[in-house]
Amino acid sequence: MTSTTAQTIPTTFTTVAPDNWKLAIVVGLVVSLLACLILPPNISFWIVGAMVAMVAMTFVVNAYHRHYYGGLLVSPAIAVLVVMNIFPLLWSLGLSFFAYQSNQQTIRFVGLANYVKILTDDLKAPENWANLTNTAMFVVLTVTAQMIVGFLLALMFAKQFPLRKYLLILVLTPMMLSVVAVGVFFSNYYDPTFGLLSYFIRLFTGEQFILMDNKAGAVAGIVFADAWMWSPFVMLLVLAGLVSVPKYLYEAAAIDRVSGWRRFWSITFPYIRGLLMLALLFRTIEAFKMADLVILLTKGGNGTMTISYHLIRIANEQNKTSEGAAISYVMLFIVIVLTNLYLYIANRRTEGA
Amino acid sequence: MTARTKLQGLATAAGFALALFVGGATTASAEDVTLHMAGPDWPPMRIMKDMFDKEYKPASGNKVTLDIDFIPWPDFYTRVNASLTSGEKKYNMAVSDSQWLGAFVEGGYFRKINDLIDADPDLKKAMDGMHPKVLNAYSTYPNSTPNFYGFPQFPDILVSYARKDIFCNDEEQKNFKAKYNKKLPCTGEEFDDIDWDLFGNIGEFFQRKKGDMLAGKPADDDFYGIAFQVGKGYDFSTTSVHSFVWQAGGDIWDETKAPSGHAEGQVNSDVAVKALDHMLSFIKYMPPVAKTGTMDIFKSDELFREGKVALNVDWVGLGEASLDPKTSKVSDKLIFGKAPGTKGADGKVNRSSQIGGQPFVLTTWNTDIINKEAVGFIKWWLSKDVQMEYASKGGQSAITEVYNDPKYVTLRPWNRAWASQLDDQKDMWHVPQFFDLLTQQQDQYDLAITGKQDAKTTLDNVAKYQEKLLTEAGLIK
Amino acid sequence: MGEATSIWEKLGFRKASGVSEAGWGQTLFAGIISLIYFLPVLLIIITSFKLQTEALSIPPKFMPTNLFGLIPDAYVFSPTLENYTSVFSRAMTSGGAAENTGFDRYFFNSIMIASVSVLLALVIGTLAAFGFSRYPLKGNDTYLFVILTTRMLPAIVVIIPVILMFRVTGLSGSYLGIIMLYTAFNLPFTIWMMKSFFDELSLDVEDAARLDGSSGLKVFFKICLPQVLAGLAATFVFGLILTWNEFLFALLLTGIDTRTVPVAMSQAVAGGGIGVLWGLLAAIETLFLIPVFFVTFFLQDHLLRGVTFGTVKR
Amino acid sequence: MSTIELKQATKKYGDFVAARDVDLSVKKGEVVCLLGPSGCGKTTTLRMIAGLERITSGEVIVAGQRMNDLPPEKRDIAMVFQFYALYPALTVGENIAMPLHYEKISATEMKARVDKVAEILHLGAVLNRLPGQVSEGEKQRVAVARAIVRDPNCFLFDEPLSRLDVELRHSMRGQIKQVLANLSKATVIVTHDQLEALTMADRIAIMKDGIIEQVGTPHEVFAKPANVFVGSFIGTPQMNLVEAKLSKFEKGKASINFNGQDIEITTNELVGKLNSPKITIGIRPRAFTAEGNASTENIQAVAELIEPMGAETLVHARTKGGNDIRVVVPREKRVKVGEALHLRPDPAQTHVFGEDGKAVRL
Repeated sequence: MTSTTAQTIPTTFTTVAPDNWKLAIVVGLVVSLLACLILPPNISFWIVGAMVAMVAMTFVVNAYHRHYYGGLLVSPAIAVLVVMNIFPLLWSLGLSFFAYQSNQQTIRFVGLANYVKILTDDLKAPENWANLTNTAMFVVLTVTAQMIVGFLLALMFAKQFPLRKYLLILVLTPMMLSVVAVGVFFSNYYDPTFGLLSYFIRLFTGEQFILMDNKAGAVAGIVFADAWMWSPFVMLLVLAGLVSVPKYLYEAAAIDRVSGWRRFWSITFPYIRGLLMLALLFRTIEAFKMADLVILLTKGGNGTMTISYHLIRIANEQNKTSEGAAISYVMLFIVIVLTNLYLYIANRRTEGA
Repeated sequence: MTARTKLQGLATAAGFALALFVGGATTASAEDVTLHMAGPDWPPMRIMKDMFDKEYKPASGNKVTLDIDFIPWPDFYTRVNASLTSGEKKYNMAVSDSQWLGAFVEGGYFRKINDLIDADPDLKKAMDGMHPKVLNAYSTYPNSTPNFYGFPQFPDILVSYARKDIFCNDEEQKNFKAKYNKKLPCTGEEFDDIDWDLFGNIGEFFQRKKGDMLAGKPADDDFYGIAFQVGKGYDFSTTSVHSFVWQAGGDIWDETKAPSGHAEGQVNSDVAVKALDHMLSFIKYMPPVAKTGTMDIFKSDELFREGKVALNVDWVGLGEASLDPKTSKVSDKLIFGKAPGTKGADGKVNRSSQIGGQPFVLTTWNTDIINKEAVGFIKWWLSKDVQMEYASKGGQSAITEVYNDPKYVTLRPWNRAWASQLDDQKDMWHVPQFFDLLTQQQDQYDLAITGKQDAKTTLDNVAKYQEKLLTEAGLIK
Repeated sequence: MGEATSIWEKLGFRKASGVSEAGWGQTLFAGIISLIYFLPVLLIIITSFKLQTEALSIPPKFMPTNLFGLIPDAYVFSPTLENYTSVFSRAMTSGGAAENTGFDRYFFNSIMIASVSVLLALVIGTLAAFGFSRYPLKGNDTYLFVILTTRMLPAIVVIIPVILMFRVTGLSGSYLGIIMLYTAFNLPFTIWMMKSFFDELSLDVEDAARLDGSSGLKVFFKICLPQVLAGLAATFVFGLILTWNEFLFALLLTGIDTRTVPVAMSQAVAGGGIGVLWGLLAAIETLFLIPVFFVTFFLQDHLLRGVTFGTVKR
Repeated sequence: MSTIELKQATKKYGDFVAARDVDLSVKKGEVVCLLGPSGCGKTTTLRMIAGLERITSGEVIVAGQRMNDLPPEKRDIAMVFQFYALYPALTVGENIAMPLHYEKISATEMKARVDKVAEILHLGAVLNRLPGQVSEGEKQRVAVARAIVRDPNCFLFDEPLSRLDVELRHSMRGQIKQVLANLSKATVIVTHDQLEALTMADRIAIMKDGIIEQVGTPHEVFAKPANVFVGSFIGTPQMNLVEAKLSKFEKGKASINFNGQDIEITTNELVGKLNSPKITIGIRPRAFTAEGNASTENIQAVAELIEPMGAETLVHARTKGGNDIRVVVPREKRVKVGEALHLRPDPAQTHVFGEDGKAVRL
């Protein structure tokens, strides 16, 4: 790694200096937290804003003092993320410790009560648990389907052949569609009276075919639509890996009489492993958030209710902001554990190899 | 509260200075008044806006603009709810389902209008001239108390949509008579008398496979007798279930009896269980999509317009599409009648039904001048001539002297059935827990509709949940 | 002797010269698979030329012409452009002249908001990615992961604070607000992608340039950036696709003037008191597909050349 | 039987002919270098032998078997690639073991063979590292190890030493030569470095524009270049090639008009029988003797640039007629810039090329 010649100005943690960002962060966090707890939102907003500005200032000054370009380069992104993403996230994290309904203008600190409620309440906990199980099922099924289909499609397009460019864009199209259109049109394709699926099956059975009247069918319908829409995403990443394998490695493998299977694992796979990981990571994150297709295809019926759709109902329709925030942070915890597990396994492999 | 408002004002001012693009703020001067309104993007709203722009002359002499944020129906609640609850204060007026009143009144977003009514005799007259059931449903919170909030925008009622070519076919008439010893209805008046038994007969009778004879011709596709809403989305099964329960003499948890009324024992009474079973018994005659739990008001309407169903029960608000040959294959073959009812032991048919449609309301942060101009606009809107014109263009009016006008029933083919059912209309809940109550029972009904659970278990689950929820909320003691 | 190769060659799956090329046989195979994959989209496009009453016909009407009597009439529809005109103008129910639906504005908004925010995210994110790649902080991976976690929560959770923030700052309904939000929305992916690209670059040239006294910025612009142009193109396309169809923030934070197509689109789904307007919805979706389709098509080569990061170092 | 034979082997890419009618045979235990400038078709020829390029016409025979239509994996050939083509995700040991999987031998035997090869090439210490973690020289040895771990029909090397620095290159040349000597297989090495070819090859095939210009032992191609190209390509400093006119041939002596200066050179009989007087004279820089006085048997020139090369000195001189010639003189002979030189070419090392560029030789 290149290192810039850093003239570090010795500051201890407690020194009040314009470039002591560590102190600024701690002070900023404490003040913001207090402000959020004590003051109404519209005042605490400005206080938190001022704190963010203060921390940002210290970073910039610090970076400037140390000729530390990394800090300067990163700061615009961090600023945008803090203001637009992290701040609202922390806000809703804070709300999860309150009894707060967005349509009522009262707020009360309740500690962990919301978490206790969603995890143990005799009416709510089983529902949340069932929704979480369904979500897990969708994550496993959709992500697996996307990885397999995307991978096979990528293999198909890995070689150069005439018109490849034009065929490839056809396969990429589904992910450019709006989810609303995909959901609405797939519900039409699955419709027993008007749907193509029913039409084709009826040619053989003579009966209208009802796909979505049982859990297996409803899940299959949703997974199919989702996998159809997002497999191209996986394909594109895998394909990029496949085409980046130098041709001479395959030539060497031919000379070395390496079998197809071994050639794939020893030569091709290492080139797509990182990309598969990225695809897996992003698709898993998105799959946890799956709600749109469920709403459009089944409204959560037939055992297809997901935690994310449940969250929309809780937080939007019923305005139970705090309860929604608590559920979503439990969900976030699960996603973080899972993605870290992915990354841990992936990193261990890379280092071990 | 006031200190907060002041700060919010300051904050907004700072926001002005910061951002170049500023939207949605109300600027009111003596001459120019803009009324910002949230409304669904559909014909009744567009007609209202069109009439306002072309015809409304404010008595005050101010220049009044009605700025409607047309929002597509499917996302209307999400948008309005987010705007109101976030404190955005963007709208001066908003269309609201009547059931949303409680949540937004309790939250302090919808303005109580008793003082405005009392201060303005004309407005009072207009409100008094409204059908009492509609007024209760659209305007009162708590339900049926003299606390007023809303004005009717589009009063919607369930009616029967039937196919003339099918029902009036001689062959079918003859065969039906032979099979059930009943007259197959053929005119609007005959449909007005329809009860669920006859409705069920029709459902059974008109189930045809592709190629079977239907009204003298081989059917080009599978055909079904009946359809009504039994979907999982929004209130698409609750509407039907409530009507069945009310007509059978049962009841839902009655908010007007709070806090002494209970859900347990009421919601899951034997009568209610029987009523739900009665409703479920019709699903087998409906197009197969009903079994998936997605038979909503739009699906049954679409099936009807595509000519797959003989008889559909749906809102009049969806009627225009049936009349338009561009969107309907049956536009020239329509009969409209009252929605079916339940024949009691005394031989009388009970047609109690869930009311649809929407009121519009004023919000609490409006300035006096905004309120003044809003009232001016509302008085104009509720006046007889304007309502009559609105009805002639495709709206509905709950003003007595309008719908009693002999001309009224001729304006739209369903108006006769519409007006004659006003007395039968009821509303479910206005309490803030509306969505909580609704989604839970929609989920439960869906289990029953898709055959996962029997009626008794379903209503027991609903009752148990409602009892707990409402007890916690202090509405049951 | 040599049959193993010849058969495949004769079928065109493998060209004699070169290991990674295939012939027309592969085109045929991939063509069939691609068309099947594309079929649902094709049906949407076909539907956009159908009248409402023909859109749901069974058997499906999929041909715009009977090809001189080759196709039975049951499968033939009469193509119309009416859906496309009614995307932009609608007849008033109460009579009078047709009025503008505002969709021209919505298309402009979508294009403007998506492209500006994706480009902005690209600029900010690329700078940050360079920073993360070349000047790693202590616990660099943790920061990167935290950035990623901002994508993990459903949008509905953060919507209340965001709306409030927008109201307080007056950003509600403005272009600036939604663009900044989308920029933040795109940053995690941009940073992760671009960092991986920078990680892949050889450091030799950069170090040489630094020794020659070039400043960090000069190294970035003159040496690093040109090498990752393909990566920028790839990230742009991914970002565009993800932003193009964003719905919830757009619904809640845009006004009637800044509304985007995905929000307005639901008007064709049970919006106007009629169920789904199949032809209209299909026409909106088809029109909405065109810009992103062509951007992807023209940047396709970069997509394939570009996304080669995080893999193997030689 | 380890032999390679190419008969009229031709490779075309559309209209472009990469290799034309290549005839080459390599005996068991023989090392043949394909030498030529870049783009001359030497790598194409190698790849035709390996099966990485399909041959357009002609025949490829390896170990007595016609291989035209066989894919590389069926030809049983070992090859070292120019950029080594090491599998980046596998350790050095796994890389070397890769060709052995085909033979379905036990893990112990595989390890034994890998270890043996690693010992020969001094790779024991890096067997568990990834290719990205070893030095350039080690990578090169891994590539060689991967080739010789097998017992193939023959060996092919594509520019094996091009990525190494001078010192490494020198030592690797020796090592490879030694290894190949022990293996006793037909071997083809592609290189553009004549020193490499001269030191490692039993025979050298010099290619240009897809055609083999000359095949011969290192001594042959140096001492008896078949044509102007071979003459100029082999040998450093480069052979002096001067266009001249044959005015008369008498008694084994040719009188040549050397750009304004007439000189007499002793040469062979065939020169007298040339149809055209236009010839090219090729004289190696070391084949001059500096004489005290001008005569008809030496070339008059003026030293223009002096380049000391250590043991010898390279002098760039300009003839009267304006030709530049390179002369190597012993270190002791101090030549100054501007000094007049009288250079007498050694008749035995003076090559006469006819108008068609071919050497005129008995």
